[in-house]
Amino acid sequence: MQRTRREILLFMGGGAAGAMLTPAPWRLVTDAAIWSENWPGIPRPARGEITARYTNCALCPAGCAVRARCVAGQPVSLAGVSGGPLSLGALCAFGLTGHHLPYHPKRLKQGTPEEAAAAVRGAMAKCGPSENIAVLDLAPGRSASWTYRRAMAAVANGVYLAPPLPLGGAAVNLAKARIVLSLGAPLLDGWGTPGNVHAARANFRLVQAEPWESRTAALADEWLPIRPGSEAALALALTDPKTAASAAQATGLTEKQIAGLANELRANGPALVLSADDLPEAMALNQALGAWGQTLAAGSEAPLPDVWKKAAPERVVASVADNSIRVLFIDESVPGSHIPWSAVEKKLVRDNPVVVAFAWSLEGYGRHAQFTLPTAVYPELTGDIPPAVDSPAATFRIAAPLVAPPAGMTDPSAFIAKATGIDPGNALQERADAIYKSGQGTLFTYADAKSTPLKDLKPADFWKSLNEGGAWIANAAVGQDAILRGDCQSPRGPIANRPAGCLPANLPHIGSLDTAFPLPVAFSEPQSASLTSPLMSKLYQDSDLRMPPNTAALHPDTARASGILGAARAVLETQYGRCAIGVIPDASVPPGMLAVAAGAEVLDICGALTRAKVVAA
Amino acid sequence: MDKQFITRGVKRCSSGKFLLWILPWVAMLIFGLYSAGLCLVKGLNQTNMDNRFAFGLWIFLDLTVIALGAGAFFTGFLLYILKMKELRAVINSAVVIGVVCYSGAMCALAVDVGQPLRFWFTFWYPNVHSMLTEVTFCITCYLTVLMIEYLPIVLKNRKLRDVPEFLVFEHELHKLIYVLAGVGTFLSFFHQGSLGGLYGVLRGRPFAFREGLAIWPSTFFLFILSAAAVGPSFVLLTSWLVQTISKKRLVKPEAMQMLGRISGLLLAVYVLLKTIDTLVWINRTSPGNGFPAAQYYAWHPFGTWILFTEIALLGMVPALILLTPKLRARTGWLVSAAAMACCGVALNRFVQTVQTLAVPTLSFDKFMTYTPSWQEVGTFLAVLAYGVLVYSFSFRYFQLFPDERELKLEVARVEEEPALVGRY
Amino acid sequence: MIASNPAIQPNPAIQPNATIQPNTERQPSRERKRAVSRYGMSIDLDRCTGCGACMVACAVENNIPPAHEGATARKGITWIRVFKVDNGEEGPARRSVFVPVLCQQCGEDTPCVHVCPQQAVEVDPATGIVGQMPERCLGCRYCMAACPYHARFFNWWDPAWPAGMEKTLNPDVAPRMRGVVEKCNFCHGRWHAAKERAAAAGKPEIEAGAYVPACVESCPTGAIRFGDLKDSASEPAVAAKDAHSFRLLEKLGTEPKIYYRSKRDWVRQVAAAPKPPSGKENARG
Amino acid sequence: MKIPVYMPFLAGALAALGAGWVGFPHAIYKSRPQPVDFSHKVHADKAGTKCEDCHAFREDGTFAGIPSLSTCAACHAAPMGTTVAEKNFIDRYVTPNREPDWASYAQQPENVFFSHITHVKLGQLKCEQCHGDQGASDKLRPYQVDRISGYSRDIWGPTLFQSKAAGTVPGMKMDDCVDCHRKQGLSHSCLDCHK
Repeated sequence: MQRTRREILLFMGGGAAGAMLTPAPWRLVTDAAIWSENWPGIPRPARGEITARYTNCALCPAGCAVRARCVAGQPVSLAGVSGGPLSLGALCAFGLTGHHLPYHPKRLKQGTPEEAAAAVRGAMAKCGPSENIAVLDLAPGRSASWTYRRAMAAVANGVYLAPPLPLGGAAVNLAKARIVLSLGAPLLDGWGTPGNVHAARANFRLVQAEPWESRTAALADEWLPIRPGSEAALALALTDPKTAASAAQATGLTEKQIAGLANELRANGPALVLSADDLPEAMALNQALGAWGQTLAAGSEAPLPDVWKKAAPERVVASVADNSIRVLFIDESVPGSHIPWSAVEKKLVRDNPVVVAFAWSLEGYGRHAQFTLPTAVYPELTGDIPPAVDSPAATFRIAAPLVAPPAGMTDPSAFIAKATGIDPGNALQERADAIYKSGQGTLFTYADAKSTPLKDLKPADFWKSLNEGGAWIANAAVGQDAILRGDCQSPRGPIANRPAGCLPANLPHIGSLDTAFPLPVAFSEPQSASLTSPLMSKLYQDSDLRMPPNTAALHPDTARASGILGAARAVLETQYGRCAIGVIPDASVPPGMLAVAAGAEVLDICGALTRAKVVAA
Repeated sequence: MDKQFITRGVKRCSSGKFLLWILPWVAMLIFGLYSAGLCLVKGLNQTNMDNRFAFGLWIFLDLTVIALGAGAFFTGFLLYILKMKELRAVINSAVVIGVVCYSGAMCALAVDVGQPLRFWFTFWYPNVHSMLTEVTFCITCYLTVLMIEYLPIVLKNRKLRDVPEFLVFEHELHKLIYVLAGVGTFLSFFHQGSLGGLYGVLRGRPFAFREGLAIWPSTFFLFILSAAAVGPSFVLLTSWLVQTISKKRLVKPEAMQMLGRISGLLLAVYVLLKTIDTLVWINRTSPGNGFPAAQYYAWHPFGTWILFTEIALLGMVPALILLTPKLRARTGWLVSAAAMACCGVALNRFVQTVQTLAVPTLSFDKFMTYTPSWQEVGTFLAVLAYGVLVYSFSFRYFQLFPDERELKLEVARVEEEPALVGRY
Repeated sequence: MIASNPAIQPNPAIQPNATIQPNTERQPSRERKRAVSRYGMSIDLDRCTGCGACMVACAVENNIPPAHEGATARKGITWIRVFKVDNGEEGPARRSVFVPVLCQQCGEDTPCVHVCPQQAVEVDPATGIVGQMPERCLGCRYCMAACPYHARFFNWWDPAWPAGMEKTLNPDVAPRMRGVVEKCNFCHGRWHAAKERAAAAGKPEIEAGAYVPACVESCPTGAIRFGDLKDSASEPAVAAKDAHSFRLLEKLGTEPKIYYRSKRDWVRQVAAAPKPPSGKENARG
Repeated sequence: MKIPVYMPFLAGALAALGAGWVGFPHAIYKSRPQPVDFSHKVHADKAGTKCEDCHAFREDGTFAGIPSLSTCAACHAAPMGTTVAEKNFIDRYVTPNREPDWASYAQQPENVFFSHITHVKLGQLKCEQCHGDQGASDKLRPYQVDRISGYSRDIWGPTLFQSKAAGTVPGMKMDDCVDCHRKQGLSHSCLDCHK
């Protein structure tokens, strides 16, 4: 007994000693260490030929020029195109990560187009005379938009709905501005075309009137910390000195300050006034300052094919009668301004209306529509980009796909055209030909950073280079064939009788102080209802540089007053509804207001300059 | 039923009682191993450490136990090199403490690193300029030395003695003991120092950065001294604990007091040097890097009280107690002074590890705090339980206190003299 | 044009490295080390709008995964991180500035290099770039404790991308594994690519402007400029001499190669202050 | 009868030695055949092709590595010759236009940056100096990969673990690269070759 045990021990001992003299243990140790460098789950980046491809960013009307670094055709990183005429080489954080969107975990992958089509047919058939068939186009000014307008013109009581154009369709010429008064407009944080704004920034003095120190305020030449919600009053006082006293009351500035600012605006012109939501008072001030024709001009679109001219007029949702829409198409395939669902919903007929949303995720109107049909998303989709608010000249830029969309995606304009029995044709090419016929303007190609007058080009080359990354830019501020945007570009027309299309009608902004909803809302991040790249979490989770969607930053005192001190979540409530939000205590936000990062949920219940309250979740 | 393993002539509690004693510790160990396992399998995201608190509870633990384990080398040094015969009474116990502390620290480190599979890189591609390399090498070597020192204690076990080869081997080992003590002392001096250097060299962390001799910052020497000072204290403390728990006389009071005296002596020197170092740091080093030392203590809760507690309350006071023969002679004073000394060093290690990382460096930094996750605490407890268990078994089956038998007889003799009884 | 090789003959005589004769026209490394560039950066704080473009561009370029759901501002990986710093005042007197902080590429007695126990960190004498070797890293995090700028980041989780998104990874940068430290290396993958392009053109060295990190390229306002500090004409070299320029924690004497610049006095004062202006923490971001 | 006390010890030692030196080197690798029975020799001799005719550089100087099917199909659109291998190749890959999943003997780990153009054009190195007389091989030996680390066996080079078939292939371990770079005085930093 004793002996055998000892023998076993000896045998094992010998084994151990022997093993030490073989390569086995050492190799195993080495291999284990190497294995730890590439153990399961760590992806290996694909290799292949590295090429550069060019396109235009379709994530907002700025439509910045994009150079994509592709490995075996797959874009792995995006960058601006240095020398690009409009975006001047700049790309924002959203644009830099645009190539991730097709792989967003929340992407919508399939829908039921046939059933949707059937439902639409049925509804259109029993559509009464007082009822409407409508398209809600969140990014108006695209060629697709014109297809919708033609489609709506083709059917009886078709209505084309679009969010109000920024500045009522006017275009800003920042290069001419010498002094800019921004009433809470995020001029340096996502407004207009970043590259263009930052290039012009050197040449104008920036006065930011805003209750809290936003990114723009932090870099403004002068920051006027006015009381929350007093932007309109300030604008009014600057237009009409008689109201200065009440304005001083409202804003917390001294009358002297206001007078000084008024003089400055008049003396150091050309001046420009911008506001977070298009305040009529701000537009009035612009007129009073003679901004029209100087820093403000009528916005314009690229020329159209004549056959497109038969199109439904552009209307805002507010202008449609309540409970009148039986069939509603919503195109949110590209990010655009968000119209609160509450505002849309009350326009639908009571007995089962058909709402078809074209979206790439379920985060937007898909939450409310009966049918949500998946669409391609930038950089998969093909389409042109609506005019940028800070581009006085008409432009035509195509977002050419960098990757092929997955199977089963719906093309909104094809779907709507089919439903209304018009022929969409190849809208983009027809538009390009129309532009070519107009014969004016220049084409800028990104690959070689060359601009060529249109007349030196063959139509085929024009079309080709537009698709390989290029931009057409009209010569004159308003090309003779260019289409004027909005209906309110008359230089001297009084604000009062501007048609509904020009008023910021998506949500009436606060007038008198509303005690039920004491807290004015300011948007701390670029407003967008649509999803962004998962990598944006670097900005709001791996760091707290920005705020995640659907959160509000507020002063600890405000939190205490609202009884949510120390809470991480709360409920935001406005006259339009309520939604859950995250809460960030931040002493840099003055007491008595909310700095909100918008997401679809928040935008459903509040626009810029609405009032809200926060209550415990 | 384990009688045949227990050393002749000493009395140990029944197996049942012993089982009862170890049960809770085993439970703690299992829980700890589970949490450690989580950290190894799922990664360090299981801890509450973060990019700012790159070090946390575990590093504090390592530094502390290694300081306390210093008793092993230092007692050995005093006994074998300086020939202080009285210390033979505790040397075995000291060795066990050393083994426990060092192996425990090693295990904690193995969990603490992000890629344990690459543990051998430090030996294969060592960066000789790094204090951590020095620490790793010395600790590993010294742990081996301790194991060799521990071996004879194990081999002396009543049962193992039956194997003649073992007895011979044990005897041979014993001849080596002086060499081992020497080597051990040398290695210990280095890694205790390097552990101090670990923080002293961080020129990016003005709170910890110290100037010094040649490549060694002052903390290098302070750590050696403080470790040498509390080592004996901890040995004293454990011996007392064992005596109280096992209700036996194990060590002669003379030996205890001698430990106390040595400890007090070194502690006094340490406190003196530490004070000088602190003054130099406050008035020269820190301002030199652009950091008025006052700011470090402007962050609640790390006020100047921490400095006072560390140096005066838990440094000077125990030193004085231990240096006063009258107080030293009273077990109560002796033991509590030793305990204070140990706490003082623990606090010093805490300040070095945690406060260093908590105070901001950039002017727009935040002051940050951190609370360990249960997984971290669990791993900490595992090391503790492991220590207790190893010691308990060693105490039960090996002869940790050579004087025990003699003292036992003595007790038997003085049974009818109540005066002597109750002193322990 | 590619140098063409002779036809391959079966050549059993070839032994590893045997046929390589030391190349005479190339100097020994010590010479080269002296003749090299020290890349640096200048950041104009008066231009930074805190948009975060640099942070995402960096993550895209260097295969840094999206934040793990458990990640926070303290456990995240952001090789370049923009901090919002204010003057400590409340209300109207409050002023803020955005400060992008990345590895400052310390050139002198680099704090993180000599602490690494296994030579996973080093300063490249050729470029002055402080390199971190994830595959050599043990994950002891000693270097993180050593870095005064908190510019080093630990992989608390294994990297993970949403399904399909791994197709967008950059082949020039190897993804890191859990349990190792990583940091900004001036987009070393781009340096490799530039080097290879130069080689294809028959040049041993990169010429100025051919190599630019992602954050520099992506900054919409051109606040971040990059170049060779040894070339006195380069933007950082010029900025370094600017009276309004400063470096973070200059007094530590680690010779960082990132120069910040602001015409606003309070910004320079806050940056130079030994601690936040008010006792309380004043950074958000 | 009494066996000497050290016998079991010896037995154990011998067993371990045997397993470690003979068994292990086989056990650690798993091998798979190449998809196509390809002969460099034939292509070099008959077709007189040079390495870079198939293993080409792209315009930007990056190395294309193993040629894609299109390169092969340029000549092998239809069977050339009547060998079985030829027929299989055409039927399995060319006709269905399916890329063969070649295994690269010289595949370096993901974290290695290696620029062929730098070595070939600036360094004036010949292919054989690193790849050995691969170009003269008459058939493709099976691709052997380390089960644990996932490295190709060839990377280890002329060590105990070198595959016999590898002939004169020198190692492609880091040490092998570093040796040469040292000789050339070209060793600067890890990041020269790591990414």
